[in-house]
Amino acid sequence: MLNKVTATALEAMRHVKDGDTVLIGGFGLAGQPAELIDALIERNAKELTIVSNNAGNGETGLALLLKSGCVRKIICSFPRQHDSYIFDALYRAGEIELEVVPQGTLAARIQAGGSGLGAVYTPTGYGTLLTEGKETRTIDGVDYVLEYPIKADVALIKAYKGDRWGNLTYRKAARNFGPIMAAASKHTIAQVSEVVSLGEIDPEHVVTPGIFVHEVVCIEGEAA
Amino acid sequence: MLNKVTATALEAMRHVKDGDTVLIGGFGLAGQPAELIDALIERNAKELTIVSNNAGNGETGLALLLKSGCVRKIICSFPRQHDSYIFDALYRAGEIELEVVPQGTLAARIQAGGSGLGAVYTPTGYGTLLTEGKETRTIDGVDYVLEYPIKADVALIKAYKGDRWGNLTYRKAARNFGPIMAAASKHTIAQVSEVVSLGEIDPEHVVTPGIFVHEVVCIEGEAA
Amino acid sequence: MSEYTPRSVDEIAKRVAQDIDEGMYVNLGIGQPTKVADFLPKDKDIFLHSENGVLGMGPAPDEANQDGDLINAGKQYITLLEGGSYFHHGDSFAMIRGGHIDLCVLGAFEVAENGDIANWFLGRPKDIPAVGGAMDLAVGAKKVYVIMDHVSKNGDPKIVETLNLPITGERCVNRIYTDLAVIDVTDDGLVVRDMVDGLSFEALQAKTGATLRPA
Amino acid sequence: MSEYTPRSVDEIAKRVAQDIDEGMYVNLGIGQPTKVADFLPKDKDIFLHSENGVLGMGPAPDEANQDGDLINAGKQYITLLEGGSYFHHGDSFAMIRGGHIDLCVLGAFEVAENGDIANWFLGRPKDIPAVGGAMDLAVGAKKVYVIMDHVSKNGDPKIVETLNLPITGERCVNRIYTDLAVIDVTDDGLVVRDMVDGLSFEALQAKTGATLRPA
Repeated sequence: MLNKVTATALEAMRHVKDGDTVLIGGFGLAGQPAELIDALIERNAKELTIVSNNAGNGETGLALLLKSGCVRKIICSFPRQHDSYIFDALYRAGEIELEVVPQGTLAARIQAGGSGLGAVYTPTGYGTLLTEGKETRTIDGVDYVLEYPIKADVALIKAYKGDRWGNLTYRKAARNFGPIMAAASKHTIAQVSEVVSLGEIDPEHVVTPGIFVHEVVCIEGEAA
Repeated sequence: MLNKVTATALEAMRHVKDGDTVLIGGFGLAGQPAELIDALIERNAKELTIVSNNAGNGETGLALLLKSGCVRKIICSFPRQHDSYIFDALYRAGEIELEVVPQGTLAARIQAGGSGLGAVYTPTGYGTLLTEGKETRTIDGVDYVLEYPIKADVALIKAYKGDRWGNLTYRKAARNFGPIMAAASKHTIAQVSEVVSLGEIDPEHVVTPGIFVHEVVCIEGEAA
Repeated sequence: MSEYTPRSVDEIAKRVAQDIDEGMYVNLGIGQPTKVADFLPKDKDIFLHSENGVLGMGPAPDEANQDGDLINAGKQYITLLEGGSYFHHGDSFAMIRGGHIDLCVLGAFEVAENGDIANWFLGRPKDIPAVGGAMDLAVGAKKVYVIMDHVSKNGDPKIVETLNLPITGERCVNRIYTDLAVIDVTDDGLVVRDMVDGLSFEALQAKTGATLRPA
Repeated sequence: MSEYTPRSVDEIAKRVAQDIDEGMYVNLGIGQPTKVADFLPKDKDIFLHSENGVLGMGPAPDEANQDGDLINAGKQYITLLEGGSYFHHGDSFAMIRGGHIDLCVLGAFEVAENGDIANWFLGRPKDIPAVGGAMDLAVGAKKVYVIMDHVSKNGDPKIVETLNLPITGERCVNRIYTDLAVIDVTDDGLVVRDMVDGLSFEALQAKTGATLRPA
């Protein structure tokens, strides 16, 4: 009997190594796997590259991870927020490397990583600072930029319900990057509000099939 | 009040023109929009390019469409089946053009069409007859073929439940190409077994959001 | 010089809302464009899309119904209409990049006469770059409308011959709504569709960094 | 020459099933590979994937429970296990092409000593080309096992130095299960893992179009 449910968030971090690329779900705080990030901080692996839409808020979650000194580089679409002062300070001090990627290109690169494409031509960002030096091509009269996949060692995502085979559902707009990050990572860890019996999630309603998920951690008292 | 529900399948075909590219959902008979295809035959537009996984079975649906003489070319992954004799005869008589595309490349090209990518590098088919003459590239030690998007004028798909905003669910493995074809077409027509009230499909369970669907046709007595 | 009153933020939003038809799929950018939602006709089905995976956004909830999992791209609490749906970021940007969004309304720092838009980065030494979905929306939406002040706080024109600031997207703006006028970007240049009462064409031209044409 | 009995279709399928571990995501090709499902241990969770958007396939239904919407890639009626799921073709081939399928078992016309496989098209003048998911599975699955007869009906070797038939995928086969032997494709060439009782290595080599090595 296969059981992907792992008892604690910290235990789930045992595979994270120095230098890993880690995808972290969430858009702002919605869908940010806060408890998994706390465990990643405790794991204390160094020189991580983090891929996430934002660069953390206030003094929680992703912001705390940056503060912990474990992160060498962050790839994101929108690092600057009203309460992203931890990132802002690290960036201005030259203590963290930043790669800004248009949000849809970030999604497309993650999807390419998960689906085995070698590269994709996207129209987004053509002619802008963010694609300087990148290969371009005009196809049917439209200008495109060649963008390469993002693949990761580990993904940390927040889902809603999960089962022992790793099937996941999400809650409202907290779905955001979860499903595509799960597919682009060698080892995907999902925190869920509830572990349900096999079959309790209708097969028509599974959003992330278990094939993309390696560990499920139940975070108590976190339900909506 | 916007209502995408169209009374009859034939009425939904009013936009189909000679020379159109038409995506038709289904894998074998599962998910094949038989009643919409019947209406397309009645519409009698000529010189169509059809994109579908197969090339029809027996004397129904897609096979009948081919027999009607409306189709100039078919793009598919698996034309030859035990009961695809209509296609087989047309092909051997040189009366239909065939483009065979690996099934995953067919999906990837349709997805590229729906998501605005200019082209994608896929490893599938590299070094084979099916990619002869296509541009290739080695990326990180893997050989890829450059494949271009498939975009269509019309898509005909079979869903399960639909509402007046065009939101759709599917039934089991009849989902197959429906969601990705809906997104790759200027005008998507979905046949459904049931039209439900707005909000009756849980927003978490919508598989194809209405933005990708232009007309919904209810086929009576077709429920599972 | 004649007397005129610039349009207020609400008046501009209302003016944009008048140009949105039933059945359109619309993405309203962060900030001033978000206000357009308040003026959309209640009796028409207009679909609001948010980059973070929401279609069919409804009005802001009262405090008791705020849900941290239900926010828009500006990270404000929202509601979902009956008939709305949730989806992941891949699908959300397929909608944008794939040309499925009929209209996007964006704020801007500058718009050039050829429709180039700058709205993501001022590029000053202390600035941290952050783009979000701006570049996707600029190139992906079928139509891009811009809301901005006609001139900067210093009085400099924000409608210009060529951009001074880092570009977001090339030749993508179709119409500009300012506190003074509504201007179409056409193949024949900038065409003034309407102006606030009491403002002369010449006065508007004087506040504009590119050549205007009357409609 | 010693006496031996070639493995039956069922025996080959059973032999393959022995090499499939709990927790593996497996795609079984159309035809003979589909038989492997019958010999998988019932007490282990092994996940069967079908290209047409099914994960967690169960055994064939009885006639009363056949459902036209629930078929496998070979268009046979199937069932779904508790914990299974449905998804669209884009996601299904993302699983394949993206390297998420641990093992694919395919039939083949020929396999070359470098792991090249030919299994989609005989290329005779009267043949109609049809590939389905074969090329995706060949390049995408983490491991590719082949089930085939050791020699053709004419007695020609099907394991060859270089393919005679149109290729499906380059250097992708990891192991070959024939009616006579199990052979690994390694960087050091073809290595015989086991043979049917009574067959000598020399006799096996004589029926093989490429050089074999003992394990």
